[in-house]
Amino acid sequence: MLEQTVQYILSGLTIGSIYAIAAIGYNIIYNATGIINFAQGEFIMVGAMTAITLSAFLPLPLAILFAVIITALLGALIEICCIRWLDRPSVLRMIIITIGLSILIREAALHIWDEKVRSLRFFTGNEVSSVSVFGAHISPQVLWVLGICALIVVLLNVFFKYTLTGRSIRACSSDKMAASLCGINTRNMVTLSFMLSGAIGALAGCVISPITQTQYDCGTHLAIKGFAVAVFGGLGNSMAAVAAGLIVGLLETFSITVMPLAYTDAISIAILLLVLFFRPSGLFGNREAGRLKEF
Amino acid sequence: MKRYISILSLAAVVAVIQLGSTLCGREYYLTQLTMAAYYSLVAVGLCMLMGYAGQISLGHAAFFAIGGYTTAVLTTMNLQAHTSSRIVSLLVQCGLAKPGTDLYGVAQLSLSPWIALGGAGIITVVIAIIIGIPVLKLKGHYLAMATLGFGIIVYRITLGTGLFGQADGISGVPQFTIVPGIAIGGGFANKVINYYIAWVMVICGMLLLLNLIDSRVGRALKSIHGSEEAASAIGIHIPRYKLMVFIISALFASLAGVCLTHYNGGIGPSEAGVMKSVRYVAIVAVGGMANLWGTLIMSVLLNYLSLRGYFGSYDDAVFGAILIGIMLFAPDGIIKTIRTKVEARVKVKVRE
Amino acid sequence: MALLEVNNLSKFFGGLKAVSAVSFDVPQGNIKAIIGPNGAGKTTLFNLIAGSIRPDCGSVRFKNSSIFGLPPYRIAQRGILRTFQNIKLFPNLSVLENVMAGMHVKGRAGLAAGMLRLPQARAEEAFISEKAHEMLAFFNIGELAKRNAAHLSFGQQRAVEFARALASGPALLLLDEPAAGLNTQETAQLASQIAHIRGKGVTILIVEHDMSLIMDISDEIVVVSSGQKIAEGKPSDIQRNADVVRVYLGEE
Amino acid sequence: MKIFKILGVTLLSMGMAISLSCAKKPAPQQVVKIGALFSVTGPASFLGAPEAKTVQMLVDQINMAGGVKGAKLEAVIKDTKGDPENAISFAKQLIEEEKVFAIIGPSTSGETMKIKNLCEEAKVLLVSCAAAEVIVNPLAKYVFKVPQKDSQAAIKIFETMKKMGISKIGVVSSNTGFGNAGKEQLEKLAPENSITILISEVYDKTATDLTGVLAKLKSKKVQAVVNWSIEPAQAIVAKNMKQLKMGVPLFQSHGFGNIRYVKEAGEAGEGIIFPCGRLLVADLLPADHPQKSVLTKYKTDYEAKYQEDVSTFGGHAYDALMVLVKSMETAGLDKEQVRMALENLKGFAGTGGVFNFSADDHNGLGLDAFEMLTVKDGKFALLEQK
Amino acid sequence: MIRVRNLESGYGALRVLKGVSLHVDKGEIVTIIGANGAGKSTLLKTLASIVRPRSGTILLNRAPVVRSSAETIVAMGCSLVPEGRHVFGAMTVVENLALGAYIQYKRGKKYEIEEDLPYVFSIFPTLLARKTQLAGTLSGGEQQMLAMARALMARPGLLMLDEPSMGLAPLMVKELFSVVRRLRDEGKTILLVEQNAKAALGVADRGYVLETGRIVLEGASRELLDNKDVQRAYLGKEYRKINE
Repeated sequence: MLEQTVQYILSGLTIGSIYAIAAIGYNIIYNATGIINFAQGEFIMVGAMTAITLSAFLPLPLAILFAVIITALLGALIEICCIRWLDRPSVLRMIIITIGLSILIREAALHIWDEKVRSLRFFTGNEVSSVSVFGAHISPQVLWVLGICALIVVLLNVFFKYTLTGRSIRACSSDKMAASLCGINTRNMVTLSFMLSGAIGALAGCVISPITQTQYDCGTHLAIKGFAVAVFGGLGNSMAAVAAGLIVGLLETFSITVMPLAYTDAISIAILLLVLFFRPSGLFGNREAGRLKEF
Repeated sequence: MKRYISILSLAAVVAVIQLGSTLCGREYYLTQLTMAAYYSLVAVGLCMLMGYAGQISLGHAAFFAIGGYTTAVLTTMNLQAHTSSRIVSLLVQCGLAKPGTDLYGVAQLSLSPWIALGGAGIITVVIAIIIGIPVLKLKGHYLAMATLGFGIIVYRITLGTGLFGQADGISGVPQFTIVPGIAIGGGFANKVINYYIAWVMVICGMLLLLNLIDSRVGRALKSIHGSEEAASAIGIHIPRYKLMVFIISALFASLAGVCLTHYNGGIGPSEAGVMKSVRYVAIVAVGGMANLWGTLIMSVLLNYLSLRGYFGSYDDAVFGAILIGIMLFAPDGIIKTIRTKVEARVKVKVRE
Repeated sequence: MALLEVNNLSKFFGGLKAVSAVSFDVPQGNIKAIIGPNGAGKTTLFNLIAGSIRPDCGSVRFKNSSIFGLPPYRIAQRGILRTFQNIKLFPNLSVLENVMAGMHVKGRAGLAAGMLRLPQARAEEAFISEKAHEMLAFFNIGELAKRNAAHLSFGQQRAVEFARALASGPALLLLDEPAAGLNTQETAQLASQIAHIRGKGVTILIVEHDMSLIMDISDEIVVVSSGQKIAEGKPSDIQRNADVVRVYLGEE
Repeated sequence: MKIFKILGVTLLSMGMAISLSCAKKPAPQQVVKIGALFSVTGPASFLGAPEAKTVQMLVDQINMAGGVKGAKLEAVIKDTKGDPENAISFAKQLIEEEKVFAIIGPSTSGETMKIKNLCEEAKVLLVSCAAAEVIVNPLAKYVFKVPQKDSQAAIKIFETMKKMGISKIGVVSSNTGFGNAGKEQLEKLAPENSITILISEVYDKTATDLTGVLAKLKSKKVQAVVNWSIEPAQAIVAKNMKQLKMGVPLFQSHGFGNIRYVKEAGEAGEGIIFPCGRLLVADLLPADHPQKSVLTKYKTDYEAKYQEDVSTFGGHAYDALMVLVKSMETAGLDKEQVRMALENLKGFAGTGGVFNFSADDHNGLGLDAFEMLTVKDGKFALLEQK
Repeated sequence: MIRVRNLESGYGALRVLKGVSLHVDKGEIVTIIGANGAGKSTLLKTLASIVRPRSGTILLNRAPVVRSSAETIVAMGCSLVPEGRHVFGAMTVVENLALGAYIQYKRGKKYEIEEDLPYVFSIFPTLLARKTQLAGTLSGGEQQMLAMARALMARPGLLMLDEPSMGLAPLMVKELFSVVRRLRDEGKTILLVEQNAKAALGVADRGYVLETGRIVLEGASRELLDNKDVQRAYLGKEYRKINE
């Protein structure tokens, strides 16, 4: 019984941390621009696909590094072409633009790669290796996912708290006018945040690819879940997104014990909606703190 | 009279296209035009909600599916085994259930599509109210998320439930006889009739919506879009009107779902998919948001081309590109932008 | 008897007293002004009466029945209409439609009537449209009827907003800084318009910082500072009031 | 008034479009059009893409060799994206507009069921590439299918299990048409094969991690797991089972028929047992096997042309087209004659097996169409029965 | 320091500034006074390039800056403390100050920043005590001080203050103006916008009176303080008939 519970918890944490990374990507861009970038899922897909292609002739770490860089550049390209020059676009317009981008990237990926499922090599071990934790068994790749998720969170915190650039991005999200009055080029900070979320997406894509495999349309599912988790935690709050992601992951795994698996998605989204109806600011979005902290 | 000129000319166009295609022996164009017409019904309904009342819905395909699946389930249910039940015999007596045989000679006793239509209407309204009341309180991204979520839930339910045929959907939906001789669906022979049924519905729908936007309620809806604060300051009860327009657009989608399901003889879960919802939003955006005519024209055009497979495997890519292009360069919709450009040029020439 | 009675009205934001225990009356047919320096709470007070902010305690009575805590649309239905400091027209409607929308509470045509253009709805529509044209003529902007409201000059927008607020024939009109952004000549025009409106028997409560306008048109003035009423009286008294002078010009 | 103008323009352009297409010359007579509906893109693209490629390749080959009865073949391939409504629209287009001789495809059962009645009414032959039994049961005069039956795959699996002494199993399947149909057959046929299904779970086709549900199976102490799905979940199930150290054999459906999946599963794929047509083990067949030459040729041609591994799905398209061509060769270019010929086609060796159609059997494959395969050293191998 | 000619500016259909000309010389404190809505804040925002002017010229240290971005203006040594403070509420006091020194970091002047920090703390001792507190939790007056301190961290040649006394308790206002005086004594150039006319004119060398987007009066502070028109601008005394 204990063994099974631990197994569920680990399984839930794996799924949850994948959602959490996707949600963090949303939050970075949302904080800098107030935009929800529906193409976030595609960053994950493009990152993984690029890494898989590159890994054919590059060592794995280098392939991942280049994939991260390329995806970050893609993020910058998107921002420069489609976001930067718009004059105070409405929310509706931005939602539609980013949805369009997501469709376009996905279809481009279909024609660049093809419809086949691919996956990156396992970072350590292979398909059958597993690590035993309290009698439950998990793939070492799961540890990589959890580790990199944690690492991303820690690094982001350090970046936003202690570096000048990180602080500048935070300043832009907190008060754009005041930020530019401090001499910060707010537009470049927005581009930077797109690059950052592209890079994080790509890294996430690479680390989960051995477990989940990658296909041209795998981004959509992750994008929807990531968005839901970001809203669930309270838009803009990355730490809350991690917590919300893990909660959703655990919820989904444990819902298997009582409900048919086919409804997992419907259940988790229904719960998210209920949260949204009763706490529109999200699970951890405190209204008082929200006023103080648009971040 | 003046206000009906556009509607009358639409009717004329519809008739001319039919006559032209029949004369040329190319009646098969009507098939896709019929399907496009039903999808357009969803689009103009959504246009009312998004363009005029300013409430985004990323889950409108769900209402289409609710209509389609309701009628599909009810009319394909074989009551033959329950003939002894009192309700069933009562239905037969009232003419609401008809015995017959299917294509393979199996005896069928199926409910009349009229019951299905009524059922679909009621279910749609009930669901629209249940969903609409909490959802319409939300704004911006939260509203988008909530409607998207609703769409996904409906999609998952159609995909996961045996009653709805799971991934295969439901097929073998009978035709919908409106009056003897006029039926939605049926074989290849009914092409022209189906074409006219669909377009009469679109024309009626357009007429109702065009009337609505010029009425007191329509103005209230537009005011809400313009400024919620000012709208409530002139005495408009915002939640009530938002819900009203949500129900109307849901009903349009649901009706289209019922009709298209009968026309196609079946429905599959892809009709409830997120991509479909996004497509409807795309069409409304391309049409120019608060522009019923623009939405109708773009919807017929794009759906027609797409249903004929002109875009091949680039279908979704074309929609994505159109979405981005329009939103970046012509957020007022393609027709309005072209018109303003042309008018500006004409003005310059006149001045010269 | 007073049309509007405000008693001990208070509003707190967190720990901050935005409005504390303000009381005053607006007699029928009068023009009453609320003035005060920036951040004194006059806009909050205004919004409390209009219903866009829910008051914490006190009472607001209109025509002898309480409107305390009602949502804005209910207050509008009772006959209190307002304008906005930064003009909130419906940019997606024409000028005429803006004014017609203002008569929402006067109409009763429902959804079905509108969609089917039933005779009753058509008659109502004709009536409303005629009234709206009258309203536009009253403000000398009849020729703008077909124009899109978003494309007007600032002064014209102000006039349309007035027409919209007045279209339904309110008993009390709340004006939120109507002279903001107007030049001297336009302000003068505004003054005569307000006088004109009063001539139609509409009671007016106005929040404004253009002193010259206020002194000219109002019957009585309430001065607020730091959320409290510090003076109330006729314009000439207010100008002489030491407290008021101190609040406005600052202490040395 | 502007609306009026716009409508005028639309009217004009539509009229022009119609008259332009009216002017199009009718196609030369010696061309036989074969309609093909495949979901080349979309969620079922792993079926549709190889199918479309196969048809294109075969049609080219046949035309190079002089066509069928002196007529050239033309494949009109439409991408349905897996949406039934597209399938319906395209089917009508193919029937009425292109006046196709026959239709092959669609790739999925849902789509096939939507157009089954259409083809029946229009008297156009439909040779489906989808697996579900309902396609040919109830029997429609003009509707055939070439993939092996799910029920036979299930029976094959159960037979193997009995030999291995397994009686208590767990079933997982994906929420696709393929998964649902398989699950249904397994549950239906288990009792008569004295197999007990302890637990049956359906997962989403986009699922990324199945350790949760497999842990549930593990706790029920099943003796074997049957997974009935299509990629990518097939590899995930295999990996997760190994990671959980479940230590029971994994049976897959005939959907596992692509060496890519084995590569995906890597070491976890070792020992998977599944029923399949012989396409994947063509080189292991004895030289005198009736399918040997067909399979080897198709396999080498396809792999040479497209630089990718052949899959059983592409094989379905091969069978669909070739049974048609075979019937046309015997019966000529009359639709009704070809239909009769197809019903009487016997002993035709395709990729899926040896087809013996009849008036009651529009599938034409028997239990012997399946071979039990397993994975050994990253390759398919015939299962050695103890 | 800064020279403005015929500046016109506004938002959308609204014209707020209708041809404003003024200048501030080095080492001067100049104040702009006027009633609410006269266009004082718009003027400062236009000078800081937050609002784009429609026409007119702005010369900052003799260089035209009409098309420059807000960042460039800051880099050229002209900092604005906006109305309503606009501190970064979710950041600590120190983080706010560090961001104020953003362009100093960009110039690589780490050493100067280390000097500046104690300097601003010496001007605003309360901030030192609240160094690690989140700016959003400070009182209004403390936030105003933080906003000023933040602007000072950029070592601006010209400091523009927009209504620093707004919404503050009288004691706080007094303290603030003593800071302004101190800055003047240290030789800073300051452009001060205030509605508290007496206090503003008390510290300023010269003043302008802005009314409905136009400068209606200018002169030395002493003269303005005694001017009747100043009182009229505020209290509407001796209202003249406009229609005449």
